Amino acid sequence: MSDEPEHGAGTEPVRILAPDGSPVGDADVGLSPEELRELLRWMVLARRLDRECVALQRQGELTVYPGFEGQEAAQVGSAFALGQLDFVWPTFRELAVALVRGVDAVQYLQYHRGTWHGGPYDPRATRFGPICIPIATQLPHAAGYALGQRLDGSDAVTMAYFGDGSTSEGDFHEAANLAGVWRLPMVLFCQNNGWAISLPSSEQTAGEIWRRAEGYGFPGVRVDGNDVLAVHRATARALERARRGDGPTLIEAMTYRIGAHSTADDATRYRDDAEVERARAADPIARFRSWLLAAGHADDRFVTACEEQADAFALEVRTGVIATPAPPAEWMFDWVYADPPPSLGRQRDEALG
Amino acid sequence: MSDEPEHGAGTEPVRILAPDGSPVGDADVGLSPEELRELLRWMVLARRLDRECVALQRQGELTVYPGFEGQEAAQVGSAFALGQLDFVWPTFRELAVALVRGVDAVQYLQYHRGTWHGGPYDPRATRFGPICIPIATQLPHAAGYALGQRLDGSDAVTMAYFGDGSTSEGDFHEAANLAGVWRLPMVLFCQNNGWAISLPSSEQTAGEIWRRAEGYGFPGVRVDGNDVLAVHRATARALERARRGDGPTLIEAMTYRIGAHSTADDATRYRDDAEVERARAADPIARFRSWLLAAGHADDRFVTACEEQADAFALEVRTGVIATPAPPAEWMFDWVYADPPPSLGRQRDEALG
Amino acid sequence: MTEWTMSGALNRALYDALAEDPRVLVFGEDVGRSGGVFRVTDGLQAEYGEARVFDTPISEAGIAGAAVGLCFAGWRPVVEMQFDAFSYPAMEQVVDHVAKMRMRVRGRVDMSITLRIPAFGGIKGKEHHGESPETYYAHTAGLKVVAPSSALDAYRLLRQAIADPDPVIVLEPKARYWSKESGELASDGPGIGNARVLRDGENVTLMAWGAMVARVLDSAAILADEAISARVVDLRSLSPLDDAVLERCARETGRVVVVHEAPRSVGLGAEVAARIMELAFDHLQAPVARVTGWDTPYPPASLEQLYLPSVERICDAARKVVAY
Amino acid sequence: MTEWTMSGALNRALYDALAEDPRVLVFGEDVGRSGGVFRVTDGLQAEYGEARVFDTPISEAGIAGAAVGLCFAGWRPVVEMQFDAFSYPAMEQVVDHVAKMRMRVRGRVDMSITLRIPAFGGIKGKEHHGESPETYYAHTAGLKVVAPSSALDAYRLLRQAIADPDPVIVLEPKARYWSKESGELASDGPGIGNARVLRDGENVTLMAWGAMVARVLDSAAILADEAISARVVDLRSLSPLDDAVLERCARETGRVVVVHEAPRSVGLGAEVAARIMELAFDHLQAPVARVTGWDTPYPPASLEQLYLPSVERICDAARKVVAY
Ligand SMILES: Cc1ncc(C[n+]2csc(CCOP(=O)(O)OP(=O)(O)O)c2C)c(N)n1
Ligand SMILES: Cc1ncc(C[n+]2csc(CCOP(=O)(O)OP(=O)(O)O)c2C)c(N)n1
Ligand SMILES: [Mg+2]
Ligand SMILES: [Mg+2]
Repeated sequence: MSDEPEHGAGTEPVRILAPDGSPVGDADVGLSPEELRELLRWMVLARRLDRECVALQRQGELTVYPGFEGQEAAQVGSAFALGQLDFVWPTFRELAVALVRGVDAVQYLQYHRGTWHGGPYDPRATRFGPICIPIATQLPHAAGYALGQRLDGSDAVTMAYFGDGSTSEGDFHEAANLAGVWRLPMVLFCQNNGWAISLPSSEQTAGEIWRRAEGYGFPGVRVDGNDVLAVHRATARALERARRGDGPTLIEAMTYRIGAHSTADDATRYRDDAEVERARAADPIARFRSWLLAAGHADDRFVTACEEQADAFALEVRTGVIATPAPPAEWMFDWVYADPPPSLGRQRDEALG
Repeated sequence: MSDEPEHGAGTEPVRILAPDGSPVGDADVGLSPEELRELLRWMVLARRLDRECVALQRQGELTVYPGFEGQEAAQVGSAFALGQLDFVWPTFRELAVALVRGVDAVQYLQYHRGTWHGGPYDPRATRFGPICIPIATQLPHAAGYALGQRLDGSDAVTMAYFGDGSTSEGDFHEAANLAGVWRLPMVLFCQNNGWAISLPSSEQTAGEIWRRAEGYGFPGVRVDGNDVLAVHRATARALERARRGDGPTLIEAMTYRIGAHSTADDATRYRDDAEVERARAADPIARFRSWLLAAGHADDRFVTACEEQADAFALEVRTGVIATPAPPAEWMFDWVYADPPPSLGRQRDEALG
Repeated sequence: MTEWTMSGALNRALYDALAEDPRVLVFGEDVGRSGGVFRVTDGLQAEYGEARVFDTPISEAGIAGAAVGLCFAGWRPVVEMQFDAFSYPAMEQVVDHVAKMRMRVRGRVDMSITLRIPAFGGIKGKEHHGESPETYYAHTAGLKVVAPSSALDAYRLLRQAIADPDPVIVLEPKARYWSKESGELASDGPGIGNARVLRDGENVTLMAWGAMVARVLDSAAILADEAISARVVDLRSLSPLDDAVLERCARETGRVVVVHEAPRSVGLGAEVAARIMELAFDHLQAPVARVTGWDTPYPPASLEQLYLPSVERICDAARKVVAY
Repeated sequence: MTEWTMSGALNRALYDALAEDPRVLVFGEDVGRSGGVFRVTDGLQAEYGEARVFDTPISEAGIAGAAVGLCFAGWRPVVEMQFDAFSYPAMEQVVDHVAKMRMRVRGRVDMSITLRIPAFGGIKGKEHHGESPETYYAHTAGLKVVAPSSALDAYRLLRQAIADPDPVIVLEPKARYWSKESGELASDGPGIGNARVLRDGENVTLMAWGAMVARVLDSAAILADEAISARVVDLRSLSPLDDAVLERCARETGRVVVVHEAPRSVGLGAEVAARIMELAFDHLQAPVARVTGWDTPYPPASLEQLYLPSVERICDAARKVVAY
């Protein structure tokens, strides 16, 4: 398999599976049948958990929750291509990536439960950075991390996720430029899910996001983000390229945010149901499942087993989340500084009584 | 004359005059012989004044001064294309643009004399914005101004100047994206003078600056910034395009900063004399003068007159600058608010005794 | 008499300002089609069109900078930063240009920018959604900063901010968006620069702004039961501060507690305390007490009530100051 | 005994830190090849190579953000922001991430970032080259902020900042870069968090930091001729402040003048005054006086000496406080 990105393929996203699951490109992306089944399993698991989280929020067990239904292929396909030592810098919507990386879901969800900011999991152990809310600010972190890894002679690659809306921020630009000029071992993975809260991507920018790469001196590629095989292949190539020392790649995965921006958002205020229905018809899980079955890599029993496993997993996570108490009050003080000033100690005493 | 930018002309900058002054493209850029002579006159004037400013600084009459020798064609060629109502947002290095716009040089130089920040001249009357130091921050101002002009139904165009180094800042990016998505009547004019203080443009970005435009959904063009005719034509086309409502253009004018970054900078610490000598050989004034004489649009007498006029002008400016006193102390207080709070009044009394 | 939520009153202020002055523009992230994450801009685009009320890309620096340019073109931009912490990317534009531009151009251009920022904590928000940025802005010369505590005053302050020729940061206490107040909306009354005495009292003055005003009022009620008569001052104008009210209350009650959500160190409470010392030193019976957020990042939702000044902490401080 | 300029001492601190700890990196705009606009990084790239000492594009947010990522990879970034105002574009990264990240990851990653910023005024600089940004940083929980006043202490504080596991903002008084001090460089001695009493005195304490320390010392000498014995405290650690020294000096002299270049309102002087009131109210003989920059933008070069606290203003304030 060539590891050159399908650079310059143009506005039409790279695609392997048509929306109905029929192959339109070379479906051999270098994965074994077992690995292919894993892709489906992760996607089913992720969607099931995502829906559970929405329910948990409705029941008051989570604070605002940002769902990712519709983006399973983009997240799972890309995350599955990562090596053990590669490091992910996520936004707030990459729960599926976290799962694939092995981040404990209950720990991850403490962020949304309002029991800890950022990284209740260990970001260095999981190689999955803290959840990041300020738009695009994780991208310079990724650039710095990639530089640090290279200085250590590691061939690990740094993967940064971000949304279409994030590309309008200065931090996106500064990080992309650093990645280019320092030829960093880094993949910039944009999930263009059509919307940034209420702003459609057509009003976010007049350009095409993948084309930005050229201006920074590295390749960009647009893939069908609902085609898990295409996403996987594009990511694998970009990772290889970076590992080889040839620098960054910008991947724009065209996908869709089926749900609202978050559980606090009412998407009917700004978009048509018809658009959502069209997106549902292009469901990434159905597409891949249909191909997987047709290609004989899985059977109905496997699909059923995935779903049962997902149900069990969701229940387990639910139980874990509900059992998570508020953190000890003193943590508000104890983690601020490695070496806390005496005045903070006095405030601590004042607060804890 | 077509008013499409020579978009996609590629890495090789658009050029009309070769460094020796011989025409390599269509030299009819729509200017009359008189206007062509004006171009030379402004360039000679600007260089003479620039050198006078360096001298004034050495004599303690100006604080740090950022010279622009070598960039006369980029500045004069572009400024000369502007219409009366078009508005310029400069950096700190656009003295030649200011001259062409009719900004009073003594007023302009009060900035560098340390007697007033920003705009001692009236930016609305001169349609030349306040001198701007924080890199790239003038670009969002230009975008907002362009939007405001369009809302008023004006066909005036907003012109923003910036350097190669400025393109690494988030503000450049955010403004460019706004320009694109709002299709603003705006020209983004980059003087790539090879250096940002001590950083060569090759270490500023791995991309080509003119190529950035495509990622924002508008055309970009690279011109020989030492070829005043090429600069003028590219700018005129971009202005026309914007005036017509077709949105922004990014122009990258390839030029060279012959002097140090400023009078406080010692360029020998980071660059070779040989490079500077090569650049001197491509002098924009000599190039254009030689063509102008060869084409019969001017004669030696005109050239001599220009130089004499420039000497006289420099002397006049020198006298004016030296005569400029420190501003009244109360101005430190009186211009902060239209409606100053009483506490500031008390500080004013305290300060003025 | 109509009952107004603060969100509704702010919405109405924008509506009225847009109607009165054709040079007013409203823009920011999600303010148009969706009407803003707190509905403060609801319906404005439908009424005034996409030219005057519009959504922007996610570019806070670009937005603030564009507002500066719009002022040069003679417009009055009313800009929303979606949440407190999301105003930080615009800090360079605000500090270097919004605040300084009028001085730079010697008053030839008014920086008539209103920067609306849903601010402060208390809504169990995600991180970066509970910050109290007033110190950053109130320390920056050239800006004015206000923070309303009630619906009617929110209307008044926002109208005044928009009408003001100088840049005004309006910190809207998001925890109070749905609080209600009855009365007629009016833009006259106490202006920017004026504090308001909301409750009279003799033994101690409690000073606060934004969402803390409600807590301070609750505290005063409790203290009254203990025969401590607490005066309550809503500072509302954080820059400029109302020196006259600071001085008068400090002199008259001799004891002051200042309450805010921001971290204590170099919080605005320090300025209030320092000024009171300057203005009324000989009348002070006790040091000005500060009840504030801690010198820590704003904590996760489950700890926020331990971070925010509680009625208990406020009452305790008042008791100590009175007993001093 | 060697004579050191502050610039030279800082250069030496970087040199020694790079030598001692192979995880230290130095980067920023123009710090490599050219050695920095104030020569503080002169020769470092030649000695330690381009991998450890390097120039960056003009991207302050990107630089600060990259420093955060480098910490995750186990490095200790020492970053230069070229001038005070040019640290503002990085404000979001500094406030949201540099300051908060250690808490977010529960101490699993040290934010061992040193942010060097040539700061304060007094060099007849262009606009945006004379700002005093300490309020913004000292108010931000999670950061430490220091500002040396002399060459030897600059060496000490910079070494300590680099060794500190927490993020430290080092505000280098650019007006004092060429000031000289004789002695041996040492990184031990008063640490971050400690103020230094530079001159003893009984009638009043003058407190300052950075370039104002020299003016305060000059003032103390003048006051001595008038039989006013002024103690001089170099605060040096702006966050955390040295409460013990504040309290002791306020108690012992009963009168305090705090001096800074930043605008008065919500300047760090307000915090100093408020703390002193809290710590030593009963010992105060006069309100803490503030001699500061005005609540205006930093003015053009020709007016800057009217803006900066002068020896006259400092002496006047001291006399008034003593006569109070
Ligand atoms: C600096 C900053 N500005 C604004 C916000 C508020 N905000 C949260 S999510 C969001 C939209 C993000 O859009 P996109 O990058 O496309 O990601 P998506 O939500 O679609 O996954 C906005 C504006 C923020 N978090 N940070
Ligand atoms: C935000 C900001 N960061 C850093 C600086 C310091 N600085 C002044 S000029 C300059 C280089 C600018 O390079 P370029 O944009 O190429 O313009 P040129 O100086 O070459 O005209 C730098 C880094 C600044 N003025 N503003
Ligand atoms: Mg999106
Ligand atoms: Mg340049």
